[in-house]
Amino acid sequence: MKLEFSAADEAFREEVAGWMAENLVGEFAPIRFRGGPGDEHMYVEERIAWEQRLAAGGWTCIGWPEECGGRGASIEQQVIFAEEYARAGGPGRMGHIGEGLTGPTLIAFGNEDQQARFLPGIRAGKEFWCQGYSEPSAGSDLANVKTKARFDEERGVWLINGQKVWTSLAQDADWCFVIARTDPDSVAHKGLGFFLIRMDQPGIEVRPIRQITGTSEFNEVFFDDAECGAGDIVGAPGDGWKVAMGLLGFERGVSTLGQQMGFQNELNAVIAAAKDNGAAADPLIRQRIADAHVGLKIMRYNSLRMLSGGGDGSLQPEATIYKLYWASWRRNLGKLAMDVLGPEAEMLEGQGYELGPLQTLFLFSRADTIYGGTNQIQRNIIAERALGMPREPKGN
Amino acid sequence: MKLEFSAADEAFREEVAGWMAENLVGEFAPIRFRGGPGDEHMYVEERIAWEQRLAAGGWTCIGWPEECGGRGASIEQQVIFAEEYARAGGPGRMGHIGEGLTGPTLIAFGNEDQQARFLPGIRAGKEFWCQGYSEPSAGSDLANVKTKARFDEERGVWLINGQKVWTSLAQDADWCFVIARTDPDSVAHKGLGFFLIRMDQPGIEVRPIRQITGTSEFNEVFFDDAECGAGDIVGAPGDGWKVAMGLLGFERGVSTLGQQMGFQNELNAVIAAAKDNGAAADPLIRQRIADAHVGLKIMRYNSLRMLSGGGDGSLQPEATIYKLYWASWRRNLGKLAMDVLGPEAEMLEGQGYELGPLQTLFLFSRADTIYGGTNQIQRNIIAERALGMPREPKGN
Amino acid sequence: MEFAFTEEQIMIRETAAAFLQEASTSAAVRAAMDTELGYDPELWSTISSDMFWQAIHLPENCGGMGLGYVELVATLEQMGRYLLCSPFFSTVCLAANALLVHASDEQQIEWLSPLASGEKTATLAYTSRGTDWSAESVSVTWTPVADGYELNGEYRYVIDGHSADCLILAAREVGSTGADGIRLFLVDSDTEGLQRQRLGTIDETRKQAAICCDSLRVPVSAVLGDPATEACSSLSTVIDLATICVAAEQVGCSQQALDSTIAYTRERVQFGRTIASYQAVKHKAADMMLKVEAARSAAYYAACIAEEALSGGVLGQELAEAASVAKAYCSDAAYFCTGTGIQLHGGVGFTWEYDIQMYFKRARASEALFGAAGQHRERLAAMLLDAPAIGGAL
Amino acid sequence: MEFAFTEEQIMIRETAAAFLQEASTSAAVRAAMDTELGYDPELWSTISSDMFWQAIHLPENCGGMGLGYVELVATLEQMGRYLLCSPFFSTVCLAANALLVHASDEQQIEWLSPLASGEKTATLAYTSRGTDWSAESVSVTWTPVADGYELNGEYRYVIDGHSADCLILAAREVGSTGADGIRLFLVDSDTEGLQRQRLGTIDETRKQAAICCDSLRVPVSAVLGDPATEACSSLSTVIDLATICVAAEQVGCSQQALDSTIAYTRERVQFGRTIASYQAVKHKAADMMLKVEAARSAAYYAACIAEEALSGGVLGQELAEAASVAKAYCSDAAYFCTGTGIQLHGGVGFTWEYDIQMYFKRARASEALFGAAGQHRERLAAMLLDAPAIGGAL
Repeated sequence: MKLEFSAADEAFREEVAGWMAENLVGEFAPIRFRGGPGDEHMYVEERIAWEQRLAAGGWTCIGWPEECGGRGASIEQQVIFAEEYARAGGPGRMGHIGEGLTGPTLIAFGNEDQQARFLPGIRAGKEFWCQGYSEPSAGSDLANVKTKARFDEERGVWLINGQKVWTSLAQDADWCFVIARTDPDSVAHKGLGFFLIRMDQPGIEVRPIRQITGTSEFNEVFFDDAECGAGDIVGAPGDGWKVAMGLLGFERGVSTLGQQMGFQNELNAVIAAAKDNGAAADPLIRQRIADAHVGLKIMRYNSLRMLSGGGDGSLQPEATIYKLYWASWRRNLGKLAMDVLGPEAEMLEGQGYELGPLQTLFLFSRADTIYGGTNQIQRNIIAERALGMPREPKGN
Repeated sequence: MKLEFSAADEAFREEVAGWMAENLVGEFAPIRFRGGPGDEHMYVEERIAWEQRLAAGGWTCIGWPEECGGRGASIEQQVIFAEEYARAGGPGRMGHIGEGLTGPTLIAFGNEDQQARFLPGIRAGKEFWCQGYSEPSAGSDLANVKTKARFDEERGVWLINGQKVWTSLAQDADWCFVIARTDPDSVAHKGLGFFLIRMDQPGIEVRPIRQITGTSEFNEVFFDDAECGAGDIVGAPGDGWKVAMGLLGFERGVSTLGQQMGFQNELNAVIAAAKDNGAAADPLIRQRIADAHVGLKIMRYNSLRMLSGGGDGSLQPEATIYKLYWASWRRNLGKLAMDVLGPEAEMLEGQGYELGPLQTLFLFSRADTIYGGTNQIQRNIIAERALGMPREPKGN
Repeated sequence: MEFAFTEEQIMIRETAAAFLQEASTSAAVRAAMDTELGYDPELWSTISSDMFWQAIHLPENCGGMGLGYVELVATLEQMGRYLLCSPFFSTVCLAANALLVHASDEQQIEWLSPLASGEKTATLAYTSRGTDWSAESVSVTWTPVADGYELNGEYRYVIDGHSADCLILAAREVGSTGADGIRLFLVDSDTEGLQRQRLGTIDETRKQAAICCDSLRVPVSAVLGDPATEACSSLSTVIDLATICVAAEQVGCSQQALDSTIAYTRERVQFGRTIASYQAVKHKAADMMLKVEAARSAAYYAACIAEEALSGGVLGQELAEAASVAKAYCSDAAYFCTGTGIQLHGGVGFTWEYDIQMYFKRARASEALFGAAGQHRERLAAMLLDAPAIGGAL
Repeated sequence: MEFAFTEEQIMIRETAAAFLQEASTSAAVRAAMDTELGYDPELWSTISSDMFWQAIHLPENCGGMGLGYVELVATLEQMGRYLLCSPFFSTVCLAANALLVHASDEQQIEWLSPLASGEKTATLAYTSRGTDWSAESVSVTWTPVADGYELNGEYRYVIDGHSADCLILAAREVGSTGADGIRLFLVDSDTEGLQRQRLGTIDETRKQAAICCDSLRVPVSAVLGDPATEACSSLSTVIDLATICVAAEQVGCSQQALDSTIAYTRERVQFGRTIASYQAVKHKAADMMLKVEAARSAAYYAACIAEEALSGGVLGQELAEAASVAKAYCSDAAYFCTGTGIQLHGGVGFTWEYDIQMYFKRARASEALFGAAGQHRERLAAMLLDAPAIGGAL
């Protein structure tokens, strides 16, 4: 065990920090610390411009292999980049789905043509992606996909029909990857395909979902004979589940440390508020702030263990706790933020339903324990996969 | 709604309090506040003598009808008696199973002969009872009884074979009521009988179970061709489940207010300890003591609602919360007691494994959330019976 | 001893429930909360003219029905359950209670009557910025001037303060501290020297305002009760009475969160089963029900005590304790039940479209009103630990 | 950066686990805890002669193996997992650490060697009755006398204080307060003027004692380090180092509670299914695992920091923080896991016969050692809120 990074890694850290300090200024100053969870709908144009600034600096897709346009950065370097990016207040990445999900999926499962057509746009910060996984009746039960894909021999394209939901950034995305049923008689995770679909076409309608926060970053996406080119299916028809599960695997630990730096920014804001209004003298608040600090420190140690684990990048059983852990932690932080603010927690600044950052944290954190697998589903996963307890019986 | 008791009831309260003050002295002084949960094995002889003193004063079985030897006391009077009994530090009742369970069962389901033979001994504080419900494989799954009863035509008696567990006071009881399978081919709640069995016979062996507290109030009871007279089955063979369920119904709300007075005594002891050692100045302890106070007050209000509910004595859906509520409350109180005591909480006085009252409270309260239906079973009951949610599927 | 509703009380509760289910639908609530006023004046009229709720616990000589606090609380529980947007709480539970507790008989007749009839709305202003909700926190000051008083200072968190027709203002003599020097003044809200501003709030179903008194002149006749009598203790009673009303609303809010969640989980199918069939969901629901029922017991008990306090009964001494017990428990219960409600709704739980988020926000907002749960526990701790014990008085 | 065990560390942990599974069985623990001594001297000998655990992190010039704190913590985790009854914690984690941190080189060679070889046991006494576990809480006093010092006062909660061969006594100059005047003294436990009494404890797997110094005379040579050097800061370091060891034991205790509970629930059938198949049980088990893994991360991280602190590394500055983070979390985790373990065992969970109750008692006892979780959180809060922020240092 050693906790220090190497001298080379520390130099890399300085490089990242220096670049961020030089670039996240001027026109980009307003987007510092913006565009994160609960705030993803904000400053879209500026964040697109920022994405291209990143690309110009060589800071997009750094974990991709060099032959795909990346830097082939080590895990340590990816961690360092994520940390310094968040520490500097780097805005929520418009390209994170392309960089973190589409790209790795295509690199692993796509053909050369797909890699050649899609990777450069992602790398350049010019093409943005959204994901079409969940459906109204396929939430926790992800395999219960009802969206259908039918190959139209005449026109030589796939026609997609159905509805996806909880699609963030759908209004601003150029492309969407979609799981759809290629075999209409199939059930569960069989007979699915993984499709790459252009958003700007008549067969697609995006309807924003207004959230508890009053804002909309999630959307419903309706497919009504939406077209998908014959060459834009990843893998074969029927391989969709395999590709999709591989993709979920890419949501590995590296980004978690950047995420945690965002959490640290939030905790710092709570601490600042407590010092400011005197709540820092309240013994009960002090306990809870310390508890949040303990929880976040340990979240980091957990991630370091996860990242240092299996050299093949496979997830250790203990990695199953991560989602439940952070989602519960952040939900508690949201409540703590409100209790620190006291009666002022209720008050909105300005006209309209405009929440402050801590208020957004409070309300949006109630979604954290739901999306990406509810706390209940996470506990099932821990019990069944990590502890080997009997699986939950399915109904008929 | 009215919270006051009538003038007559208040006079009754004074009568009870006066009698307790006059009688729970002298030889009985050492048993004040003793013999409660976690302490039931203590001072058995003295508590038997006390039972007979109560009987002489007409204070046993006050809720029984007058024709059965009781006072036919109203719900209010029973509540008042329970409260004043506990407030005065009345010891754990040796006769509580006979008075609260056997008696009402025989009055409801027994024949005249059984009533004539068994009620007077209970009323007089001379015959004591224990209960044989749970078995090693019939804990939460109470109907999974394996103990068998076979009628021996020759000798004209039932022969009982099997094992009961968690039987409190079995060493000191004269009689035990037992559920046993009269139809060896039956399963679940069918084919059971309800038997009244004399403890002092060769076919019965009592083995104390040493508990987390180091003491033993629960026992295993082994039946090896134990005899039960032909006239000592309540109801017909096969009626056992009906009788048993009726009996559980007798564990109604009246005794809860006395139980709560015992809890108040415990909370008072915790408060006294906190004042004594300075923990009362600790803001975190103050919150928890206040929370315990809130919880106990509301427990009382809940019981008052329960008792004021259906005039027919039937349980309202909201009564299903009672066990989960009090058991969880007392478990929390036990932990609070230890935290109030600080490092001294760990220290035993004297030689041997002799726990102080708050230490006993702490350890024994871990059993509260298990016996009589675990918290998990209680939540099933609330969800299924009160909220009408789907039943838990059984295995095969 | 009978800790259960009478048949008349059951009827009042059921009538309220039936009326509000029709009148305070999700659409009606959303429409009302979007207005600057914050409620539908027509519905407010109907409530007074058809339901007589404003009059429930007010004396008959002031146009009231002379019923008890239990009837009031039973009605408030239903208002909380259906998120009724109305100035009922401010008018009846704050202003009318202040008049009941501290005004002279003549003032009561003059000032309570238009409240009882629904003709006027009113509220009580006493808090300023900060976390202290006690009577002693009053910071707006009065100084004697010719023919009356001059008030200066700023109130905050004043419920319906932007819309109320009349304001009862708590102020303290300049230079006084603690419980000393506090008086209550009744003024029309259009009096010169008053500036009122609605404050945006996360929970839009109940509006709050800031009120600034800038050399506000009020006549001697505006003082509630005898101008020489200290009002701190009365104000404290009024706060406790209002606190119990909030607790009752929280019970209704918790109950509805439970009911709507159960209904949703019975419909929602995942992995081929309704999610209501999963033990994880059932056990959360069971915990919700436990809290709902316990909260209800606490609120009803406190209502009985409030009734005693208003009628001079001996149990009225328990008012502060009963109010804090109820508020501490019901606040936590409502937050738990509405938050768990969102969780068990899954994805739709955090959409604007579903109502559970409105209940969650209401729970969070009402938690802060009149002191958070922790503050009420500390108040109880002071009673239990710093003074001769009340522990034995179970 | 590599936050994972090396292969050698894994081997040390596995060897410890395998040894203890055989040597520290339930029967062995029960036999040892029933003795006045509190451990099996034969097993203690085996540990030193065959396993060399006492020597793990001690310097090679004192007969140690010169390994790191991570290796020590990995071993302690297994001791906690198997409830090993032994004077290891007192001898190595308290006394040897005190010598490492504050004794002169010569003293280390003289006094550490018999500890490293297992020839002698030792402990540290510094606490008196009360809840304060900080270095500044020292209340036993020293006064200079001819050729040395006289100590007076009473220690309490001294781990293995009744059986240790040597005692390191923390005392303060008569009249001093706070961090001033504290010195550490090493004495043989049979020195005149010492009275030692074992205290009965709920957790019988680790013994505690009271030690009374009644005009205890010690020579100048008994003072650790330079007699003129204040020892408060060193004592504080020793306490933090020991605190991390307790946290490591708590991880093992939690892990075993989880493992034995899972095993039981897989066997126990109710309503025709193993209780492991019920979601209520599964979700509790999942919560236990979450806490076990998080606790483990906290303890391992703190071990790395301890290693830095002992070797003078820059991250050693984090010692106090890392110790408090680990103890706050691991205490709560162990209490939760063992308590939930009892619950999921059902009826047998509260019998003396099953081991889960011993783990529960151990968790409760170790929670109090070196400060309860709330005290460590308050200590962290002071760092976060009362001083320049450490928050940014994630």
